[in-house]
Amino acid sequence: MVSVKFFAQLREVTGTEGLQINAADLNGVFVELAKQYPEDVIAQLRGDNVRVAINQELVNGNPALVAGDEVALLPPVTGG
Amino acid sequence: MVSVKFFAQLREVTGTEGLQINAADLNGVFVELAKQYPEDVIAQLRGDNVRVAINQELVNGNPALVAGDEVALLPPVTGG
Amino acid sequence: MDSRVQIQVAEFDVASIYQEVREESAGQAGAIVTFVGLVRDRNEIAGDGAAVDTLTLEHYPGMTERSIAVILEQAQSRWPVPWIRVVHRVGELTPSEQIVLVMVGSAHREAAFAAAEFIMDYLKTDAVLWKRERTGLGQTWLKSTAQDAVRAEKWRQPGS
Amino acid sequence: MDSRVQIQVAEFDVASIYQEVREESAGQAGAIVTFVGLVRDRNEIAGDGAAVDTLTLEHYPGMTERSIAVILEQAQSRWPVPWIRVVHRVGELTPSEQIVLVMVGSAHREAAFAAAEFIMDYLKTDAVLWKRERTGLGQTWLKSTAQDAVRAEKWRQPGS
Repeated sequence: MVSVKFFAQLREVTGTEGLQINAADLNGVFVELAKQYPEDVIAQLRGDNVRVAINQELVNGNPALVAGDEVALLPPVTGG
Repeated sequence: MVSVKFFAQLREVTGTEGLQINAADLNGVFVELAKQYPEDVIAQLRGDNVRVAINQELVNGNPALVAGDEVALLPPVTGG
Repeated sequence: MDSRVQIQVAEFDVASIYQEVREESAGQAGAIVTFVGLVRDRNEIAGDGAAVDTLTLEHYPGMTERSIAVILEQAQSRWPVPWIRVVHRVGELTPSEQIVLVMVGSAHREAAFAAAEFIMDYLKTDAVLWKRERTGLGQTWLKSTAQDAVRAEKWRQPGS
Repeated sequence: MDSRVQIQVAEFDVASIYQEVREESAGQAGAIVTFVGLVRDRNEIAGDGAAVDTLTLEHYPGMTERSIAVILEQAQSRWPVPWIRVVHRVGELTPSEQIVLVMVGSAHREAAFAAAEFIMDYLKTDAVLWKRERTGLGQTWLKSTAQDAVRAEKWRQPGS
């Protein structure tokens, strides 16, 4: 199991701060999410402007996951 | 009579914050001052980097003066 | 080197942070620059000019602090700015409330100003934070603007 | 437009000035930039690296205030910075004491930063003030540096 976290508008469209799923890599996370959310939500989760962090480090591509990893989907940030 | 004011290093070399003298124009002020101070002091008062204000407005050249005018000799400024 | 990042719901007190930096840097700092960002009552970013009811800030505990710490390290590698404080609030804020404080102490003013502005520019584009603005017309998640991106990019040019 | 210049011997309280600007600008200012200049304990300007005992500031009552007011008018004609405070101390100061405060409030951070820096640059070159530094090696009347002149001149270039 890995935990998936949603922030800001992604938290709103999924209606949750996060969930636990079984996935061996990042693509597997999206396969599992596609079983639980409609297409328009998945489109937002996979948006070009969404960055992915694993254990709080930004990643690209399709990294492998191990049990206990934290996968976060980050929509565009702004502070200040 | 006009009043002449000295600031900073000019106050130190003249040993006074100011004095009253009779002068009809700015050149007249320096003529009077030359009677009271040695040449090296006058050289400092007339230094290229000394600006002159009359009634708190910067002036150039040899403006005429009227009784009660305040002539200030301003060495290089810096604040902040 | 001393720099601290704090993310908090609670209001912050500019005076006590200033006092702390002043004491730590006493005799060495010739300049302390403080930036405070506040909630405005008009929405110009979202573009509709509506009155702002609330600004809600969200963060990712741990990652947010680190994303800001990276910005401060970059600032300290560019300028001699030994004293830095950043306090960023999260949660729901209303107009005129304080959002963020950036305080920078340096021997000289040029470095203090440049670093404070650099930090603010990168807080807009790189800090892991989200902002939702609510007005009478609805709510919007804000994005850093094109101008923010230009300003952040400028620091990467030679000579900046 | 609201801008105030104060020349005083007394210490100033950053917190109360900030509170005042914050209240006046509530809901309208998105950014308040504060610069405080402090007496450093090392003399680098005079160049001998000696420990500073005192810094003595002298002014020309009336003309000094006006020379600073002119700088603030220039700043307000260049940037939308409705709220400005300048407090400049005179008299004898010792290391770590506050010399000058410049506070600028604006809707946006770019204007607040630019105006604060502009004002500081011109306080160095144009404000009618004199500074005497006393160290173990003697005393010197300070001048604005060549670098100060370059910085002030930069604001006159197109695009600055």
